[in-house]
Amino acid sequence: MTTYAFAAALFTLGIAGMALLPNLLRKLLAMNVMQVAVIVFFVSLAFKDGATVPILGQGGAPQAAEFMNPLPHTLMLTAIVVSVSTTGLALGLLVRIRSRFETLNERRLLDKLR
Amino acid sequence: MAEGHLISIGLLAAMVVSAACALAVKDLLTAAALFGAFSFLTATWFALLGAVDVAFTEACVGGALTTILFVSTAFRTSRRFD
Amino acid sequence: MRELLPGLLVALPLVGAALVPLVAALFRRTTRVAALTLHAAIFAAALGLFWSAAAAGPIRYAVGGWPGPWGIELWFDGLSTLIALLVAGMACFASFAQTFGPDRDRTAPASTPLREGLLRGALLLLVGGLLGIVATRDVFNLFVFLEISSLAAYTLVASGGGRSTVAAFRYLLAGTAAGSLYLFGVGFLYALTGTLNMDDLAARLPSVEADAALTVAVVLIAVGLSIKAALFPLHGWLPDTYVYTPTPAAGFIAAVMAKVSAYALLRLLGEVLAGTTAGAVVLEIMIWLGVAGVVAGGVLAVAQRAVTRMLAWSSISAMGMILIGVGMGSALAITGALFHMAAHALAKGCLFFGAGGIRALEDGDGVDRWAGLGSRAPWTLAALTVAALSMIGIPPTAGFFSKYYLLSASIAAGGPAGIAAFAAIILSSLLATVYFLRVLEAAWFRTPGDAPEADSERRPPGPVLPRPLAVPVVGLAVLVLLTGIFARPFERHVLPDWESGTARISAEAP
Amino acid sequence: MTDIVSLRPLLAVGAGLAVVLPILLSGRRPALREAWTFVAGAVQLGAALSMLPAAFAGAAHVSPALPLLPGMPLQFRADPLGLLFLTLSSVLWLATSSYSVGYLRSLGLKHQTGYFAAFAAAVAAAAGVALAANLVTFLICYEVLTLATWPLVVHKRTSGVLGSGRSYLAYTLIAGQLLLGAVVWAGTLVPGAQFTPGGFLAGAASDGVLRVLFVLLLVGVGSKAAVFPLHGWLPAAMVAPTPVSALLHAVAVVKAGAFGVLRLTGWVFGPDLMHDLGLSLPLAALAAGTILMASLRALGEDHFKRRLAYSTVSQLSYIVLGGAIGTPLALAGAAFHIVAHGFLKITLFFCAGSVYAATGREHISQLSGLGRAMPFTFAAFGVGALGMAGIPMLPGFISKWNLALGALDDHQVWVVALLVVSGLLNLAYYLPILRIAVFEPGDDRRVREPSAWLVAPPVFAALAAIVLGLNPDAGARFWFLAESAAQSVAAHAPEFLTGGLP
Amino acid sequence: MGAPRHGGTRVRWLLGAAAFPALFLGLVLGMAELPEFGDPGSPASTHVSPRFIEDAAAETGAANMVTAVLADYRGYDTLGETAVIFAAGLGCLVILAAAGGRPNRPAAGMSHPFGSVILDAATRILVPVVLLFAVYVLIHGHISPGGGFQGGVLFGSGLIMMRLVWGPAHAGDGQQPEVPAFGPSLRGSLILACAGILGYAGIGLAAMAFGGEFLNYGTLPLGSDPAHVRELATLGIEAAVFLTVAGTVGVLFDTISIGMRESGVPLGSERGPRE
Repeated sequence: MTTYAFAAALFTLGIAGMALLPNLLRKLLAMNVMQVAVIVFFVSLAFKDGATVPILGQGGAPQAAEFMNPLPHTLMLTAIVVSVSTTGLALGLLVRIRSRFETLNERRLLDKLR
Repeated sequence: MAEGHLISIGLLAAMVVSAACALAVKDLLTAAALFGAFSFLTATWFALLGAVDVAFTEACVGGALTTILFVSTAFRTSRRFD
Repeated sequence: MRELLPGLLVALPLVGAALVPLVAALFRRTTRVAALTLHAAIFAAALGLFWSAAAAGPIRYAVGGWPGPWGIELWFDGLSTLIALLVAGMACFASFAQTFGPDRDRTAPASTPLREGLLRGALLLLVGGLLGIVATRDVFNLFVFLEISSLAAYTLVASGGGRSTVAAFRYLLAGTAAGSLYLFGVGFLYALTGTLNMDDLAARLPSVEADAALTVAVVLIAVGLSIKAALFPLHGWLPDTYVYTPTPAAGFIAAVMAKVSAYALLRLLGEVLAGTTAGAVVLEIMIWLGVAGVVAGGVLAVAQRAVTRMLAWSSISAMGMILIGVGMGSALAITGALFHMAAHALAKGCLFFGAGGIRALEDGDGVDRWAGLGSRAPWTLAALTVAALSMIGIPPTAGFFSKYYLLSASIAAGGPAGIAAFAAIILSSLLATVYFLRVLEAAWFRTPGDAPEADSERRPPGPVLPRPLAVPVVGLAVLVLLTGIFARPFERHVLPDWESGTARISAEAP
Repeated sequence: MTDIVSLRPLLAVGAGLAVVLPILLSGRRPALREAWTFVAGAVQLGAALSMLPAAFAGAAHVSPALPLLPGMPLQFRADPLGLLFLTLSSVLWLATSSYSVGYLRSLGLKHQTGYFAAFAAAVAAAAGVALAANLVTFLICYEVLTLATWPLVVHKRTSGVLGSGRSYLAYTLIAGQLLLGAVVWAGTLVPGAQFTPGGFLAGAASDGVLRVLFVLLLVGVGSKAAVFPLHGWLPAAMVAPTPVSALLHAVAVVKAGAFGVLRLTGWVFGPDLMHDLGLSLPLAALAAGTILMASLRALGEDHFKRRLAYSTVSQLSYIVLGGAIGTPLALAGAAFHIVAHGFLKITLFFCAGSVYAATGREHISQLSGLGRAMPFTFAAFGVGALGMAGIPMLPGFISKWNLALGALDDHQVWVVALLVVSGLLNLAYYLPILRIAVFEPGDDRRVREPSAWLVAPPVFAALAAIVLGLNPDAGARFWFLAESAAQSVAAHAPEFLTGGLP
Repeated sequence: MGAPRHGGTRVRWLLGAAAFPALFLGLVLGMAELPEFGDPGSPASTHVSPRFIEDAAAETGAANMVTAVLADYRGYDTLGETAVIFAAGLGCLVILAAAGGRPNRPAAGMSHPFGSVILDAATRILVPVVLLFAVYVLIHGHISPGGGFQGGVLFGSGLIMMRLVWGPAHAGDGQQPEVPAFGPSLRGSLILACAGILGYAGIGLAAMAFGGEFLNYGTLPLGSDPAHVRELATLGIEAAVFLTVAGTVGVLFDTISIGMRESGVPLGSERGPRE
């Protein structure tokens, strides 16, 4: 249960950072923390006591209890790639905004937009 | 590895602390570095939990690539958050 | 043929999204024809699927050969094929409009064959993402395609340069937060049931007793998708995004993006999670949020001076109406919601193509920019008038019938929510009357001369909209009229019969 | 009332609509454009007249049900009341079209193509309202009527005119949306919402709900019928060219509103349900208030057309009053008054238009001496004015007489007093116009009758009024239609109605 | 969720102080009822995943179950994933590189080589190893941890290392585009990325051509033993993913850090007009 709680803490930290931090780049960092939080949560679902890494060794026919659940791991590979893609695009946007408006502070940006 | 295992909790706590610091710090490069640390701590925790593939990916994709991109953005824009 | 179509529908957009930029990068020639044929092929696949789903019943397609909860399934019933048809159809118009490149739209950066190829690739990717959401029967797969469509949309929004980059970034933040909330909800559902397949979920959820966890899951999913569907309190990203997006992309995004998320909400809350108590409560709350959205959208639309921003707020009002229908859950309400989705997609797409084009060519977005356009381009303005009438809900157009269904559904639902919905829809039509007729009056009955600061020589003579935009505008207006005139056959044959179409709807529906 | 399934009702409604596109396309050839208008007018009148024999024999032509909404098809039914209104608007459309040709040519107004197209659409919508078989069809034609008349009202396109156009839209579209809500509500209470003589809502819901529904429906139709609180748009709409005012008052818009009130009281709620819910008296009082208020307001109005507008507001409330009383005689009188007011008011408007076309004067005080200069115009005006006051030998008298008898059947003696007072008021604001025009010395001699196109229609309308006055069943047997419509309603309201028909 | 209104910071912090603890508490309350961490009997461990564990090797011939699920059972997810990273590459190109992107401040450091002997020597040794390791990771994706994504990123980071140390090798004198010492130019990266997606979808469509569903490798005529066929096909799509990821990482780094533009003209030298 405590592992899940840490995931929830990271998630809340991320969402709070996104909403409250004034600088767009720091919002992006917070967004990444939020996405990592969800990944931590999924991976903690995959854990089985007394199970090993979900890669087949030389042993006999594999038993479900011996190995960890590979499905969340697969899902989280996708989630990590999604998070890096979004971050890459966002950084591209920020570079463009910075070169065009010379600031990444949200309030000053909104003033320039008005 | 019982759930209450010290290392797992310790790592999780370190992750939360590094994430919080990354968000709190004012300088972009320090933030990028702290975020890199946060990613690598997460990768270690994944490895601890047996998710080796995810750990591998998180290390090189989340840890290395994202940090490089953040640092290069720092060079493209300004080091201080305004 | 029936078993090839699902594969083609999801593969073609992704192949196109890679092919078109490749052709542009290698041969540096315009990719207009290639992109249009691809969109036509996708529309044909969607039409084929719609036809065979209507004729021979829903199609279950196990991608990769692995059926059921193990592999990922695609599911084409009346509902998903209808939305797929809407997306594919609007995509054809949007692709045609993309030739209204930056050379004509002074606000966007200069265009080169590579940039044009990339933008066409982004549109194909967006269509692929949306069709993926509509087709999938797997909740995690829905997340993946949600992200594809979102990333492609951020690109299209940001392609306007300058302010649209800021709007794109705020849309990115909102979209990613929505995606993560949704994923967190999926995590909860996976923890409780162990499966990601919607049918499997629907079967196993009633036996789950962990009510608190289930409620959290439902709330997370609902909030996530509501942000993407611009449901009222979570709509902050929409106005700037729709206003600053370049016209060809704005028409498409405004018409279908939010609706596909509304479809996902309907699929998940109306069907998969319908059995849970939390699901029913969230649907009830959604009605009230829809009501607030309808009213707020209308009031703020009246307050806007710029036409595109007014259209953006009227979209929020329309999404509120759709979600009222989804929230009520009765067969009549869902028919009304789907009918309104179709009518609004066509009309709003037409209006955005028109308003965006006029804003770009008359380089100004105020209502007075429309003064006197009626005399210069009667057919284009007649098309925009039909679309505006449909938004108000005047009889011959489709908007009237969708409002009729929603109104009768809200009376049938009764209770405080029903009465509030009824009043909100009536009020929103009144508000729509005010802000749309203001524009029409300027277009038809005001001469440019008495528009305050318009000096005539700055206004180029000749047609109001260039061909790449005029064709979608007129085409969509004709569709709005046809859907209106043939409303009953459209409702009986095209709209899915909600009861039989899907597993289960909330029990108390009349 | 047996139904004959035929396409004629569709033909009557479709004639106008079918012509809109050709008119728009033949913009550059005015002769062809007007030809289209007259063709449509002739077709609509022909269709109306062809359906009359069936109505006389007690049958009704019904169009096949076109699919529209679940349980509510788009259907047109030529029952006596509908035919009465349809025939009236067809006849007057022809008269107004010929008048418009002359009027627009003499004043050289721009945008004539749009004008004729909108005119055709408006009359087609009015025909739709007349023949609508259920509430939804009625609502659809009603909204199309509003939109079709909007371009006509703002024809001159100056900012002042646009302002009054906006007020016109504000009243009618807001009422339209409320009507939409009410129609949907009624549609869910009674699936189909088919107009049935004697009403179909009896017992459909609790009294409270029915009363709210009645108020919503009344506001919906009442705004077009210019009932007291909602009449503001009518005087403001006088900025439109005269033929449009004629259309608004006599041919389509306001008539559609009054017709709607009759449908509401006779065919949706029905007289006995109205009495059970205690709605008759308040409605009658509202109508009475409108009659008196509008007449007083007309007294003080110097603008010629605005005085006629207020007279219309008061005259229409006779129809509302008839509907409220609900006895067969009152209903027959009200139905006939649609026709009477149609012919008389269009005469007055044509005269006002001729005066404006010939002299450009719009105010009553400027009319001195015109009587002698334009004898035919003012002779027709005299007939119209007297008819309005209810002088015997003119149609106005017949409808007021029956209204009075109907009221007495229901022991409403105050109605008779009201009719007498309003008759006097009519004289009070019409006769001065004649006095100024005929007896006061005119200042210039050069004024002559305007072109034949502008003189013939008022004279024709005045003559028709006189003929109708003498024999209400002349021509299209309007009185028989009014009477059989009232009888069909009475047949379903047995006990409280004592008065029989003469 | 977008930027809060223009209100003072106090309002935003107050709002935050109330809403976010509530979010955290809600999540924790929900999590309390989830199956216990690591419980082998939890629904997740007993319902769908046992088949992946027990039959993955037999059905798909992949020792690494995660890669089996990634590439075969849920291959459609991975196609979507590849499309996501392709979308990011496309986006950065549109926003930064293709014609529109005229950064008017010279990029500090990144575009000029570091040029120190030690770094130069270290890079000469390290880069080949990294690139080789990347290919190894790709090839052994279905046996040991790793696969298309990890390989692609490693390959990309090898390229980035070169760009960092040696910088774009011969800075074009304005006319002919800068071509980095090794590795694709922007256009080359884009072509690489497109090729990856086309490869992946191509394999899927090939499966349809041979009568199976989309991405159903079993129908491909690559041999008799179905598990072996699926293993080869998995390698095929992993290679396709490798291409796309490598290409996109190249695009991301070039556009964001070096600010290379479509025409490859050295940036920062001319002052682009402010659009």
